[in-house]
Amino acid sequence: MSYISLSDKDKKEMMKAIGISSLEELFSSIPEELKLKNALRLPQAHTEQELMCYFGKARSKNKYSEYLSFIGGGAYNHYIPFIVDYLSSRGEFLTPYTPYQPELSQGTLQIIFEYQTVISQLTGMDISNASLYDGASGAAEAVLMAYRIKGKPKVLMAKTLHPQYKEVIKTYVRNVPIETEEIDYSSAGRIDFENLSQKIDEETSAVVFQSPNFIGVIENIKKISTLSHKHQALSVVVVAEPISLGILEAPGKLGADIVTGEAQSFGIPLNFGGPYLGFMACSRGFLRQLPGRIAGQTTDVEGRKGFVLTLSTREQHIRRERATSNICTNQAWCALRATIFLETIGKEGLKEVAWHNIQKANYALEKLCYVKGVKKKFTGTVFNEFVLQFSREWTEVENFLRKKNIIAALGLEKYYPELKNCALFCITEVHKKEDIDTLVEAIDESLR
Amino acid sequence: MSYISLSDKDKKEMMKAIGISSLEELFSSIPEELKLKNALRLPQAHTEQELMCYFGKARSKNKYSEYLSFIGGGAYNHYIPFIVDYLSSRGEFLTPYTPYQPELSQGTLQIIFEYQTVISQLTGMDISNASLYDGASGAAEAVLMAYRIKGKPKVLMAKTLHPQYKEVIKTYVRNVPIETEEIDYSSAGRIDFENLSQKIDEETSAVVFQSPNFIGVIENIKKISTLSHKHQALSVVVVAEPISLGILEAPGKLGADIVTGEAQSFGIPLNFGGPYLGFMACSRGFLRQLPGRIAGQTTDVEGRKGFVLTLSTREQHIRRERATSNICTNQAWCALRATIFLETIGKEGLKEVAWHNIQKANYALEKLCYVKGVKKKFTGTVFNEFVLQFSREWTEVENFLRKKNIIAALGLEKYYPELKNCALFCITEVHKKEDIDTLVEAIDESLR
Amino acid sequence: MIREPLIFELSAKGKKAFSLQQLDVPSKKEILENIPTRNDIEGFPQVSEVEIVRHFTRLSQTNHCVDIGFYPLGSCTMKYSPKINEKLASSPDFMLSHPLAPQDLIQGNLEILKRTEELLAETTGMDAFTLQPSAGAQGELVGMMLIRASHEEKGNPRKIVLIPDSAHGTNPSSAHICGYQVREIKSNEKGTINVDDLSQNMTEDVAALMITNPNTLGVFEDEIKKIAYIVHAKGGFIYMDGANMNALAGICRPGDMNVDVIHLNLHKTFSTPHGGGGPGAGPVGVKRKLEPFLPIPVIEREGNQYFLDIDRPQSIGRVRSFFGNFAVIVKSLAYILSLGFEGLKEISEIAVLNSNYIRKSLEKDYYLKYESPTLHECVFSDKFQREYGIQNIDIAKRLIDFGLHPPTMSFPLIVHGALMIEPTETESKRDLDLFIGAMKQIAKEAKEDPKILKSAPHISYVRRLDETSAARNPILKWDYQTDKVKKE
Amino acid sequence: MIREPLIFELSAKGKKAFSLQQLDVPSKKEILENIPTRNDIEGFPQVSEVEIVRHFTRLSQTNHCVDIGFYPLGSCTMKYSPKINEKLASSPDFMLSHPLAPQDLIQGNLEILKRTEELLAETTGMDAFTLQPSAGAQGELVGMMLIRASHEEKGNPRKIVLIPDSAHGTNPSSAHICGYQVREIKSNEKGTINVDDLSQNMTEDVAALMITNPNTLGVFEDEIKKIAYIVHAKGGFIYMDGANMNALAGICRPGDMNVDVIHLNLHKTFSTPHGGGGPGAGPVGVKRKLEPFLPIPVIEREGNQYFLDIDRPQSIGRVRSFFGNFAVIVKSLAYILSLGFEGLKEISEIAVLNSNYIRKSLEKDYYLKYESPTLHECVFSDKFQREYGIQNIDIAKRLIDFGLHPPTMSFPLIVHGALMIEPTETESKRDLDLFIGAMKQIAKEAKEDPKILKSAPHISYVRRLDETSAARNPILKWDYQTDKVKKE
Ligand SMILES: Cc1ncc(COP(=O)(O)O)c(C=O)c1O
Ligand SMILES: Cc1ncc(COP(=O)(O)O)c(C=O)c1O
Repeated sequence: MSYISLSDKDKKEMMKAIGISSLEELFSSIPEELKLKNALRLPQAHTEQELMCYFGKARSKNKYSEYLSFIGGGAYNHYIPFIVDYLSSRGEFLTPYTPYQPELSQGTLQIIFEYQTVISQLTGMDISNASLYDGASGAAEAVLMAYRIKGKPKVLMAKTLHPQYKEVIKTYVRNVPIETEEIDYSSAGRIDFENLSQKIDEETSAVVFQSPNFIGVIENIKKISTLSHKHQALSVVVVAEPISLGILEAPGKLGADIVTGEAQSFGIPLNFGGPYLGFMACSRGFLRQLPGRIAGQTTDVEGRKGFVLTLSTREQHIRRERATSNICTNQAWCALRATIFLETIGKEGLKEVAWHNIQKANYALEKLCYVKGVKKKFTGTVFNEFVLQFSREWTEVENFLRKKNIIAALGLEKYYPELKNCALFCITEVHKKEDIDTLVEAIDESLR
Repeated sequence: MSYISLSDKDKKEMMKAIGISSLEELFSSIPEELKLKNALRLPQAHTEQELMCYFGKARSKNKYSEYLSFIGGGAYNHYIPFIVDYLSSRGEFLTPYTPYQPELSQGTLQIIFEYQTVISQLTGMDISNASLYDGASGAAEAVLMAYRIKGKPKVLMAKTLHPQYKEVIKTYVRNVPIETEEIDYSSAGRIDFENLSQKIDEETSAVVFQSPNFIGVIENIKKISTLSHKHQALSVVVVAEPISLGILEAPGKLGADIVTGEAQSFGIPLNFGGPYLGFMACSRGFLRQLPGRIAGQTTDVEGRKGFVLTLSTREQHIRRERATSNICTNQAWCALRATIFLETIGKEGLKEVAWHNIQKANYALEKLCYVKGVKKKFTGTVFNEFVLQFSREWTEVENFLRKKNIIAALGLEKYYPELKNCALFCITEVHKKEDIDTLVEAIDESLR
Repeated sequence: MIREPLIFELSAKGKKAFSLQQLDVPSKKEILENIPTRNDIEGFPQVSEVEIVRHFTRLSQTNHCVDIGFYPLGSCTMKYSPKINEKLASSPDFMLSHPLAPQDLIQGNLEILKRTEELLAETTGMDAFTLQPSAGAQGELVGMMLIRASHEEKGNPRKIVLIPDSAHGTNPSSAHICGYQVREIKSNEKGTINVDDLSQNMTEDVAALMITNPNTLGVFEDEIKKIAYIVHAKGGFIYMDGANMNALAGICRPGDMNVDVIHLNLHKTFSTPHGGGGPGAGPVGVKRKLEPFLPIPVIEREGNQYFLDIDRPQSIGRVRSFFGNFAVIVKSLAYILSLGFEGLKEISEIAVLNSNYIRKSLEKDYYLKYESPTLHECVFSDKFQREYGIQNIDIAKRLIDFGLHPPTMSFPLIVHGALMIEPTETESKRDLDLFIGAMKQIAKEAKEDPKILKSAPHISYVRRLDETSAARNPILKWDYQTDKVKKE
Repeated sequence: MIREPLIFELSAKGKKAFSLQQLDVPSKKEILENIPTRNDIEGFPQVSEVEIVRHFTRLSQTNHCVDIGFYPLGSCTMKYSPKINEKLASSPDFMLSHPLAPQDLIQGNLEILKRTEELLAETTGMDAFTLQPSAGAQGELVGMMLIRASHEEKGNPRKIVLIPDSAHGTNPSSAHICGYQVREIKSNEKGTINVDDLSQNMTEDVAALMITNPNTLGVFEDEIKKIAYIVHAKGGFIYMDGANMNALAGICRPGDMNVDVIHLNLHKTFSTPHGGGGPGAGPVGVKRKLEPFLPIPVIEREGNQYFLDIDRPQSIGRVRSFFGNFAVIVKSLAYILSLGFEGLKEISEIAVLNSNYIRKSLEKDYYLKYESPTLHECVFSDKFQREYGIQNIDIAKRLIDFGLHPPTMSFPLIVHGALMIEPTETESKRDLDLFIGAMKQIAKEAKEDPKILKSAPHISYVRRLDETSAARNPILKWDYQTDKVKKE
C-alpha cells in the first residue's frame, strides 16, 4: 500500500520549484556515511487483503476466546453498547491532535469537559483531569502529587493495591526521595487497621489504597481517610473497578483527597491490556498540583460559551522540568469512549450494572462456598471479585478446568506467596447464571 | 430497548398542552371494535446483548462460510476495500432521506452525480440514472423503457440472460402488451446469431442480452447491436458482472442503446442476495424515458455550483400513473458504496482487478480441462465464469466435493435442462492459486 | 466553508488508493484476442486514499440526516435507526453469504427471513408475507399483481383501480404498470374517502381500492369496515398502503379491518435507515385467499429444515433476483425483537403524541385544512402566509436557516401549499420545541419581513438552487472532454 | 450554526439509552449492609440513544481532523491514519483478549508484539525494544531510567542531563522526574547543537545528552557522530528523541549514529491516529548494553512458544500495567507491513519533499531564522509581521478562516513567534497549494488589513476564545447545583 497523494507530475513540479533534480538531494544535509547502504530487512509491502490474512493467522494462535473466563484483576469484561464503538470510530474523533487550537476542537474539548464532570460526579471530587495513561501510572502520579503537596518522605501503600500498580509506583519513586511501605491486610481482606495505625506518622505524605481492593474486598474509606488526615497525610483512593461507583458511596464523600485509577471498565475493550484509561480527581485545593491536561469553560469574543485547555502552566510545554508531570499525549480517545459509555448507560443503567455485578459475584461466591474443598478466604464484603482457597493444589484445579474450557480465576500465589492455593474470581454482568452454574459444577468435579 | 426521547415530565406537559389526560385519547378516531383487545404475540423485548445472542445463534446455523466456494451466477465475491465500509457507515450517509431538499443534501447529491459519471464512463453511455433496485428489475425496466420508446410488441431475450432476470422480465410484462421470445445460444456459448436473425423483425422493440452472459461467455455486442439497429430495435446490454468493464470495451462504443445490470460487484457485500444495485445508462436521446432518480448540476443564487434531483416530470410523484416507472425509494446507499469502491480502486485498479479475474478464471478453466472426465462446454472466451461438463452425474460430483468442504459450482440443469451434468464455475481475484489447485485436485479425485 | 470539488477534479495519473497482490497465475494476453478491449477509461478517477477519505468525509458533513437533527418529512417516518441493527446486519457471515449457496448451508438466513414474515403477519393481522419487494413501490406493484392474478383466475382481470385523491404518487403508478386504469376517489370534508363517491364508482370492473390508512393527512379512515364491505360486495379487493403503519403498530391491525393486501415500508415503520434514498424493503402481506399467488420463492419449513419453494403454479412469478433486501430485513427483525409488544405499541403512542403536540402548538400560526383528529402526522398549508406572497417552499427553505429539515411539500395534492409534518416517536421535546419555535418565528417573519423567507436559506453549504435551469439544461455528469478543453 | 448543549442540559428523569437483561440470580439487598452506598449520582446524565448519537455526531463536526483536511502541526506528524489498521486492531478477538489470560492461549498477541519489536529494531538500527511506554513522554522517562540504572550499576547515577535549548518540553520534564538536573545546551547559528558548548558541559557528572534528530527545527544534527563521541568519551549516553523519525525512516538509522537509547512515537511516524490527544505508544529501543535494564515483562521466545520474562534482576521494574498500548501497536505493525522497505523510504522522501516545497514557496513571505537545509518540517516566525503588530497567534487564527489548521506555535523556544510547519507525506499538492496560498494571502493582509487577523477566526463554530480568563477563573465541570439554582 502507499498513502502518498502526489501524482508523478506533482512531484516533478515540486522538485522544480525547490530547485532539485532528484529526491536524494533533499537529504544532502545527512552525512553520506550515515545513510543506509542496503535495503532494510522488512517484509514485502502487504496489500489490504494480505494484511487481513497476516493478522487473521496471528489471531488464530489466540485460543483464549474459546474459553469461558472468569478473570479480572484490573481488567474487566463488561458489555459495551455498540454506539460507543460506532461513535468513537468517527474520523472527527480519531484523527485530531490534542486540542491546541480550541476554535477547531470544540467537539473534543466539550467532551473532555463532560468527561471531567462525570468523573467528578462519580468520585465525588471537585475536579478531574482529562486522563492519564492507565491505572498504574495514575497511582504513581498520585504518589508524586501527594509528595509535591505534603513534602514528606513516607508513602504507605496497601498490600492489596493492585500488584502491578505497586510495582509501577516503586519504579516511579526510585529517583525521588520517597520511601514506600506496605500495609498488611486483615482476615476480612481489608487494610489491617492496626498495622496502618502503627506505620502512619507525621512523616507520611499519603496512604494509598484500593477499593474494591485487589482481592475483591470493599475498604472502609472513611476510617482510613480520617486516620490519614489525623497525620496530615493525604488519603489516596485507587479505583480499579469503577463500575463499583454506580452503587458504592463516592470516595469524595468519605474523605478521599485524591481518587485515581483505571477506567477501562467504562467502555474500553480488554485489548490485551491497552490502551486503557487512567483517571484522576482531587479536591479543588490541589488543582495546581494535578498532572495532565485539563479543559475549562470560557467565552469567545461574541460571548458564546466555549472550551479550552487550561491551567497549562502546570505542564511540560510551559514549565519544562518544573512541570507537575511529563505527560503530553494522554488517553483522550479512551476518555471519549468512557464519556459515551457513561452517558449512554446513564444514571439508572450504571446503578443497575453495578447491582448485577455485585449480585452475580455474591451468588457465585455463595454457590462456590457450598462446594466441598472450597473456602471463602476473606470475610469482607466483595463487589465483583472474590478469593477462594482450595483444598487441592490450585494449579491442578486450574488444569482440570482448562480441559473443560474454563479459565476460572487468577492464581494468587505469584502475587502473595502466603495465599497458597488461593485464586481470584471475577464475575460481571456478562456472565449468565448458567455460566456460573457451569463453573460451580466444574469446580465441584475438580475437587472430587 | 426503547428509542423514545421523552421524559416522564415531557409526556405530562405535552398531554396537558394537547388537552388530553391519557395517551389512549389520541386514538379516539379509531373505532373501538378495530382496536387490539389482546397483546400481540411478539417475543419479549430484547436488550442489545440478547439481540447479539439471537443473531449469533441464527448465524451459527449458516455453514456456508466454512466452505471454499466458487459460485457466482449473478452475485460475486470481490474484495471490498475497508474504507468502503468505513465511509458508507457514517450517519450522514446512512440516515438522510432521498435528497428532496438539495440545500441540505449536497453530499448525497454530489455523490449521485459522481456515480452517474463513473457509470457513464464505464458503460460508454451518455447518461446514467441514480440507481434501480437490482439487475433483474433493471432488465425489466429496460424492456418497459424500450417499449415506451419503440412501441413495438416484440422483445427478444437471449436464453443466456440470467434466468432470474428472464423470469422477472416475464413477470413485469405480464400486464403490458409485450411478447418476449428467447434466442438460443451457439456452441460457442454466445447468442446463436442465425436464430436471432430469424426471429428479429420490424415488430421488435429490443434485443436484450447479457455480456459476459450467464454461462460466462463474452458476447459480440457490436454484431448484435448492428443487427438490432437494422430492424429499428434497441440493443439492450445487460451486465451482471461489471468488473468486466475494467477490461472489455464499453458497450456504448459497440452500439448499445441501453446498458443496465447489476453493480453488486462494486463494493456491495453478497448479503444473501440484497440489497444490491441496479444500474441503467442510455443514450442522451432516451433521457425522458429513463426510469428512476437523476441528479443534475446547477447553481445557487450566488452562482456557486450545486446539485439537485432533476427531470422529475418523469417520476411518479409528479406524473403519477403516467410516470416512466413507479420507483421511489431506490438503492442510493448502495450507489454510494459503488462510488466509493470505484473511486478507490481507480482507473488502474479496476483494470487490474478485471485482469486478475480473467486470468485466474482462464487458468482454472485450462487446468480443469486437463482433468479426465471434464469437458469445456463452450468455446467462447470467458471472463470469470465458465461451464464444464462432467462424465459423472453432477450431483454426485457436487456431493463428493462438499465432503471436501468445497462448493465448486452451480449445477446448470435446473436452469437449462439440456445442459446435463454441466456446472458454472466462478473465479475472482479473491481466489488464490492454491484455492484453484485445491479445486482441480478435488475434482480430479471425484472423477477417479 | 471550503467547497468540495468533484473527485474527477482531484484525479491525476500516478495516484492510487488501492493495491492488489501479485497475480499468482501466469498472465496470458492471448485470452482476449479477438475480443474488443479498452485501453483507458477516460476520465476515470485516480486519487489517493487520503483524498477519498477527505472527499467523502467532507461531503458527508454537508448532509442533513437523522443523526444530526430533526427531520420531520411527512410520510417518510424519519425515526432514529438503531446502530446496533447496523452491526447485526453487517456481520461478516451475512456479508459473505452467497444467495445461491446450497440451502442446507444457509439455514440461519432462511430462519431469519421466516421469523420476520411471521412477526410481520402477527403485527398486521395478515396471513402470509413475502419479503421480496425492494421498496414500498415494488410492494404495491406486487400487491396489485396478486390481485390481478386472483381476478384472472376467476376469469376477468377487471380494468379499474380506485385510488383516493390524497394518495401517494406511487399508488397510481403501480396500478398502471399492472395494467389498470386509475380512477380517483374524492375526499370528503373530513379528509377521508367519500363513501358515496366510492359506492358510485365501485363496479364489477373495479379490481381493487388502494387505500392508505391513516391516510396521507394523518387521518384514520374510520369507515374502513364499511368501505371494505362495499368493495368486497362487488368482488373487489382492498389494498392498503402501509406506509403509515407507524401510527397503528400495536394499536390495531389492518388484517382486522378486512384489508386483503398490504405493503409495509421497513425503512419507515421498522426503522431501517433510508440511506439517502434506499435501500428499503417493501414486504407484502396477504390474506389466505391470495397466498397461492405470492411471488416465488416462498420459504417453507419441513421439520427443522427451511427450504425455498419455487413450485407454485399459481404464483405471479419472480419479482426480483434472490430473496429481497436481506440485510435490510435483518435490521427490521432486530428492531421488532428489541421492542417487543409494549415497545411496539409505545412507538405509535409517542409518534401520535409528538405529532399532536406540534399540531396543537402551531394551529394558530398555520392553516389546517382538515379539522379531523390526526395520528402520526399533520398537514398544514401556507394559506395564511400566501397573503404575504409566501409559499410553502419559502417556509421550508427558511427552516434550513434554523438547522432544521423542512416538512414534505410535494403531496398530498388535495392540500394546496402543503406542509406535511411527521415528527416520529424518537424526537425529544426539546427538538419539537425548537421546531415549533422556528415555525412560529417564520410565521411572524412572513408577515413582517417576507423577504428573508424569499431569500432563504442563508447559512447552508449552498443557497437556494436553481432547479428550473437544472431541468431545462440537464448536466448529468462531469464531462472529461469539456474539462480537458477548459484546462487547456 | 446550532449550539450543542452539554449533555447534562438534555438530561431528564425517565430517559434512557441502555437496557440490561433481567437479573437471573436472586437479588439480595443484605449483601451491602454496613457498606456506605449511594442512592443517586447527582446530575449524572439520563438521555435517550438518539440524543447520544446526535450529541456526539454534532460535536464531532465541530472538530478539525486529518480526515477533514490539512493539519500541519509541526512535530506532531499529522499524517493520514489508514482505516484498515483500525479494523485490524478492533477485531473482536483482540478486543476480548484479557491481559492476564494464560500465556499459551494468547500466543498470537505475543507474536504480534515480538514481531513489532523486531521490525522497529531493524528500522532504527537498535538492538532491542520495549513496547510498553504509553506515549513519547513515558518513553523518555523509561529511557532515562535505563540510563540511570546503567550508571547506578557502575556505582554513580550522575547528576546532569544535557538538553539542547530547542528541545520539546517533555525532554527536560522527563529527565527531571528521573532525578536529574537539566542543563541547557545552546544552539549555534545553524540551529544545531553548539559542539563547543557541549564539550564544555560534558563532564563526568553528565548522565546523558538528550538529542532530537532531526531537531525541532527540522535540521539534521550533522555532527551527531562527533557529538556521540564527545558524550561517550566521558561515559555518558546519547538519548535520541525519535519524534521526528518521519524524516529518516528508510534513509538512515539512529543506531548507526551511535545513539544508545531512542523512543519512537507510533502515533507520529507510524501512523496511528492521535485520537484528540492519545492514546499513543512510545516504544524505546536500546543498544545491547542497556538491554538488561529494560522494564518487565520482556517477551521472549523459546522454540515456537513466546513467554513473558519477569525474572530480570537488572530491570528498572514495571512502568505500566500489562504490556503497553496493544491495540495501538497492532496498528503500527499493520502500517509497517503495508509499506515494506520501499514504502517506508517513500514516506520520508515525500514528507521532506512536501516540507521543502512549502518552505521554498513561503520563504519570501515569512521570516526563516535558520537557513540550514531542513527535512520534514520548517520553522518560520512572525518577525516580518510583527512590524504590523501581528503575532503568530493572529496568523494561526486567520488560517482557520481558510479551513486550515494552524502550525505549531508553542515551541521551539529558540524561535520567537514560531510557526512550525510539518505537512507529512500524505498531503496532496492541491492541499499544500491551498495552504501556501492562504499563508501568502495572510502575509498580505498583515500589511494591508491587520485588523482582520486580530479578529480572526470569523467563520468557525466559536470565535477567538478567552484563554486568560479560563485559567484565571477555572470552570472545570458542569455544576449540578448552580444549574439547579439557575433553573429555579
Ligand atoms: C404513503 C406512501 N406510499 C408509498 C410510498 C412509496 O414507498 P417507497 O419509497 O418505499 O417505494 C411512500 C414513500 O414515500 C409513501 O409515503
Ligand atoms: C519532539 C517531541 N518529543 C516528545 C514528544 C512527546 O511525545 P508524546 O506526546 O507522545 O508523549 C513530542 C510530542 O509532541 C514531540 O513533538
